[in-house]
Amino acid sequence: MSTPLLELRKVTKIFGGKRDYTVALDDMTLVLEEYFPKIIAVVGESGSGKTTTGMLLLGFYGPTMGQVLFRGRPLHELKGAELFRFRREVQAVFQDPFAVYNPFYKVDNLLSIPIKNFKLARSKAEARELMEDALERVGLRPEETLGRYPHQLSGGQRQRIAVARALLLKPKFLITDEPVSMVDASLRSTILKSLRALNQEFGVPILYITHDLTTAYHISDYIIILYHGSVMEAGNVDSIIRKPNHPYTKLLVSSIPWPDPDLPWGGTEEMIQKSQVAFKAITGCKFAPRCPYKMDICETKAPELFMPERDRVVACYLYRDHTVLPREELSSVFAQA
Amino acid sequence: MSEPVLQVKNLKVYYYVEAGAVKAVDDVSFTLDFGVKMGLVGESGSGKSTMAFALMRMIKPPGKIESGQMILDGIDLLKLSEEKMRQTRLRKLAMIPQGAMNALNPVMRIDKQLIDGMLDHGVIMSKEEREARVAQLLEMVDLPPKVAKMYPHELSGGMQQRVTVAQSISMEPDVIIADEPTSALDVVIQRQVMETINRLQQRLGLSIILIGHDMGLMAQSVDRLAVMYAGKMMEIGETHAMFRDPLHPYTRLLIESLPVLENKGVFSGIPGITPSLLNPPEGCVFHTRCPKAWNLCQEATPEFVEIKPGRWVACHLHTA
Amino acid sequence: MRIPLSYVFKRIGFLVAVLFTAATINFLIPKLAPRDPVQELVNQKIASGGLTSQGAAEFRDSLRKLYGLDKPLWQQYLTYIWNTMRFDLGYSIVNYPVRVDFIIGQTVFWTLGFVGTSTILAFLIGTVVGALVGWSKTSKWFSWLMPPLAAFSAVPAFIIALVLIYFLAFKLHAFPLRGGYSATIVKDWSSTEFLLDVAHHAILPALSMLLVSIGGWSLGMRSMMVTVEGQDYITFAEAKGLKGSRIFFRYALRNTLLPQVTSLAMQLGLIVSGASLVETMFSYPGIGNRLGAAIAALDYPVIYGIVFFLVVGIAVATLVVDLLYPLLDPRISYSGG
Amino acid sequence: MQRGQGFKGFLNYIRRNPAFGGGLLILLLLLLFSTVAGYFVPKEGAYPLFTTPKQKPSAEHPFGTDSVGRDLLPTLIYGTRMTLSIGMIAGCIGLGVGTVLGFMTGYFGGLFDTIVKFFVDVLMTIPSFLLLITISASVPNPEEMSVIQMALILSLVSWVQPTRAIRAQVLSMRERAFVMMAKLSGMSGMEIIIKELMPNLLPYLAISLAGAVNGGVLGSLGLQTLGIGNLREPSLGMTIYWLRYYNAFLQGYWWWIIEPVIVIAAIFIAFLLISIGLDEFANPRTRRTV
Repeated sequence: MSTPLLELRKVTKIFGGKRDYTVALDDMTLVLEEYFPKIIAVVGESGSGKTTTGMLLLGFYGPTMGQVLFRGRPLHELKGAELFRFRREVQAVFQDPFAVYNPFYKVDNLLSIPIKNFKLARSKAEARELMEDALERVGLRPEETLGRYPHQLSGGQRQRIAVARALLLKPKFLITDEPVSMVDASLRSTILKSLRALNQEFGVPILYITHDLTTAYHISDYIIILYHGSVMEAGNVDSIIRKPNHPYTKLLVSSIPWPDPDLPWGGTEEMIQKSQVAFKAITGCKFAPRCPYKMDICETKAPELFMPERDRVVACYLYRDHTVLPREELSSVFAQA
Repeated sequence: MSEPVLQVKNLKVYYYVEAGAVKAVDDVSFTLDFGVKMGLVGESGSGKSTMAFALMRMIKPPGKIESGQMILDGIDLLKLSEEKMRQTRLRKLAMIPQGAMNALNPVMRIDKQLIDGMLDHGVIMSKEEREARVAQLLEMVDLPPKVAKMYPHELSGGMQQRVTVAQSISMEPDVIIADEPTSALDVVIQRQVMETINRLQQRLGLSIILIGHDMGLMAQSVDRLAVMYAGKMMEIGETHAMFRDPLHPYTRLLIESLPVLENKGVFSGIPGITPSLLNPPEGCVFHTRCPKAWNLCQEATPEFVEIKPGRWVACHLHTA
Repeated sequence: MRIPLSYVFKRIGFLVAVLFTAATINFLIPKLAPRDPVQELVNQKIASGGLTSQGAAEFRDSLRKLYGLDKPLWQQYLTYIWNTMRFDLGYSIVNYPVRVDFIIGQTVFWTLGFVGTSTILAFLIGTVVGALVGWSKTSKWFSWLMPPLAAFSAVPAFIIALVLIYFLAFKLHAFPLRGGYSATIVKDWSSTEFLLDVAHHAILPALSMLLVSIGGWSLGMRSMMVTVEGQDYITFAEAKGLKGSRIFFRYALRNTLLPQVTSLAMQLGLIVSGASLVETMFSYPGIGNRLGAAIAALDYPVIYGIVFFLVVGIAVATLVVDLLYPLLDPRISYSGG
Repeated sequence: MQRGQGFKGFLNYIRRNPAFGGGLLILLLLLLFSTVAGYFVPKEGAYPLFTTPKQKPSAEHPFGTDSVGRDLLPTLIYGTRMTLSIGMIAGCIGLGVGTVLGFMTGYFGGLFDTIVKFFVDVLMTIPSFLLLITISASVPNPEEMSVIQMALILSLVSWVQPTRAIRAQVLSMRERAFVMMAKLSGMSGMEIIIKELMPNLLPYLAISLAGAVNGGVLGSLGLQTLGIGNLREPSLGMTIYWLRYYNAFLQGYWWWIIEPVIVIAAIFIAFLLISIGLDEFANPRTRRTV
């Protein structure tokens, strides 16, 4: 088996000091292959560790325990040419379509600097052509966008330029952190469509980080549900959204506000009431304090990843009769069609 | 049909900037009936937040309420003195703010913040009565009594938002304006807060204007829906009818662009960008992005008319 | 609210570090300088004819012994730190054998009186004025106060003192020109006449400090007020239909006080430095004037002693403000430091 | 934040920010006074025994003379020049050191940051003026101190404030998304500091410079007033020292008092206006004219 492009190996990330700390990510292993042109959604509420996962993979945070590897080498050891290759091959689209722009420069910089640094063009004219081509692909007119300052464009336009940047760079892997959550509803689908195109036409694998189950369902092939830094459920997105197994996923899915007055919020009243309980660091299942199906074992020992079906795993003792998938092999469920 | 509790007629709110007047709310009219939850939905720049502050009469310079009427219980709010308007807030017209995190005074305990609104509206209470009232308010929004002695930063986002909900019902107002009360919250918490608001609405017989951008949330929680675009009212109607048969092309496109279970992988958006409110397009403000636009749309602004009982729309397709 | 002990210990630890650094600087700088105060003093005595060359050598040796200068450097350092810890700051050279701590004891209360009073007054007046000017609902009339106050805040107090002395003391004879009390009066702290005389003498120095500080406090307060007025909790307070006075005092003022108190802690050093120069201008019998006199006479033990004493005073005052701060701000995180 | 183009844009900006413009104008006038005027007024007049002492302002001596025969016009011209030079040199050194330390510690963090932060915290608690007294009182032959020596002594403390201010700004900025984007675009740490952070911090750097120069002038003035430093060469601090030494206010020599006070006040007010103006530029949110 070849070395994976990116890998989280038994990574734990803790923020804060000795007494006042939060476990953002708890013993997570995730293998992301180079030629696996699928979209994996990482879904969770705030504090679930989904953004931390992205930041770790991009090398912006270091792990507290475990390793983050790029082509088999720990990220923090990368220097010179290796680091350069990592930056070239792993790219990102962030949430805030304003903050990614340095207010001092025109929006062109977001496209022209990587072209220059990664030597994607031999001449100014060629660079310009690349930029214009990428902008047109995301439905922007270059003459209306290039040469402007970020504040002169709308949020939707700015975010589309950020996606154009990813299109232009055609990275080996793209991490998108809530790319549409700060964009108006009418413009979201344009951005999602561009991401989908990047994935399907150029075969770029995407990690789609979001709190929004509906867009995750629509754009991705696989899904990982995180809760307080631990995987609750993972696997094929269709099966999981249509028939959630884990009580937490059930709660999430039933809380989706579908834009259809005839499809009201489902009745999981008891869980809804309970989920007000504040989270406490515990040894067992993280969801136990909120879980209506809680058993004694849930509080003492965190559940393994049980495999009720070939294309999904669920970390819940309700499924303990099924085979156990070792945590390190989480990514293998994504290989199942 | 029930009695209208709030009537807004031809309201105009402009912001005066160097380059001219930004028409944030431009000739908007609607009626809110007693005991009804109405959603006011719009994207950024549609004027929905300006609408909220206009209703509270809290537009700050360079903004100004140009003209119009806002009649609450038969009284035109725009004709009230500053002091009378202050007394109207909370007592008759309360607000649930966006982002409760920043809306609570960080250095004041929750009980003090819950009670001071009542004190400034002339409610006289003994110490015991205050404590009882605070406990009662907290109970109504499903918060434990110990929250009273806590500071805002000790509460989670959902709990903070519940505190602002408790605050808004403390004087049992006629109308509550909820300005994107759950936009900063996770889906589960969002649902809890919305369900709390719904329960209170039924228990206290409140009329609510829920301002937001999320059609999904609207579908789940309101009786009537009003759609705004670029400072103008596009369509108003009963929620079911609006989703089943949207009359305005904007409403239709907005609904269609939202993902549902059945249309996985279909990404249909509204082409183009929202127009500048400084120089809105001639004619219908939506014609630049409307797939059904015809020559009349560029020339004449469509009237906002009631085409069947309770259903209003501003579109030449239906009125011309 | 209770202040955790760990926070207190942390602040005290920092205080010790400050004092240790200050003592070390005090010890090291004279050693680094190619200057021999003892020899200079001996030369002075010879020049004034008070010593023969034979006596000079003996006098010099005895002085060296007295100041411990005959011992190795590290021993001198340890002795110095030990003595400093016991607040034994040595003897004045010029007024030998007067002890430095005696000099400090004689002067410190004068300084404490006039600096303390003027600082508290300025802080209160400045804060109120700044709050009123910054609050958009108060009369525009207040904003006319700002330019003159701001101008005064820029100019050093001892420069303003010069003008006050000339006009109010010399020209109008409204106040005494110099000193802490009249030479003709009996120094008796229990007599009203003496106390009034002291107050009369303190007014001009205090006024110089006041004019400068009021402007500074009100400038800071005004800009904080403008910032706070833009906060959501003010908007929501208005939406609650609160009375203007309650919003002003309980919501706006209460929140602006926090940064104002922080800046009081930061400004203490500047205030004391400024007051030292003002005392010199008025020949006020305080510690600053004594420092000026010591500098003029090159009385090094007195200079270093007074400087060290002032550093201790300021560091302790800062500590007190630091420890009181959490009482004002419930959000403070103690663990962060 | 719209940036105007060229000189016209600058003038346009000044019009909208009168504090900044006013401060700049006063400073410019002071600089003209202390440099250009020097070509017409010889420096000899700024030393004792130049002319008849204790004269009121007259046609011959428009600023009057002091009690040892200095002509106050050249004294103030050359004094302003010297005091401003000391302040500016000390301020520039302070800002230079502060910028390097602030960016390095703020952006890269680590042990170096911990050490620098500790010293900055300690030095913030110890009043710099008292530190300056200790240091400069120990210097041999303070009465012959040159402009550079004085400035160097002042710069021993003038780096503390800029370091603290710049570090804080860098800390708040380095987590911003555009810095992450720059990293993803293959920029190195130094490149990010210079090309991405510096331009955004220009107003803060300017505020720090104004503050550091202001501190330098204040420090030199205070030291000389106490009699530390060169009291022979003309400077504003020297003027204050001698007018107090000769009790100018007991003799009613109003011109000797008022003139340096006006110059000194003008310097500090110019710095105040400039920093208020710059502050408005850096935080347009708190815009409100004085």
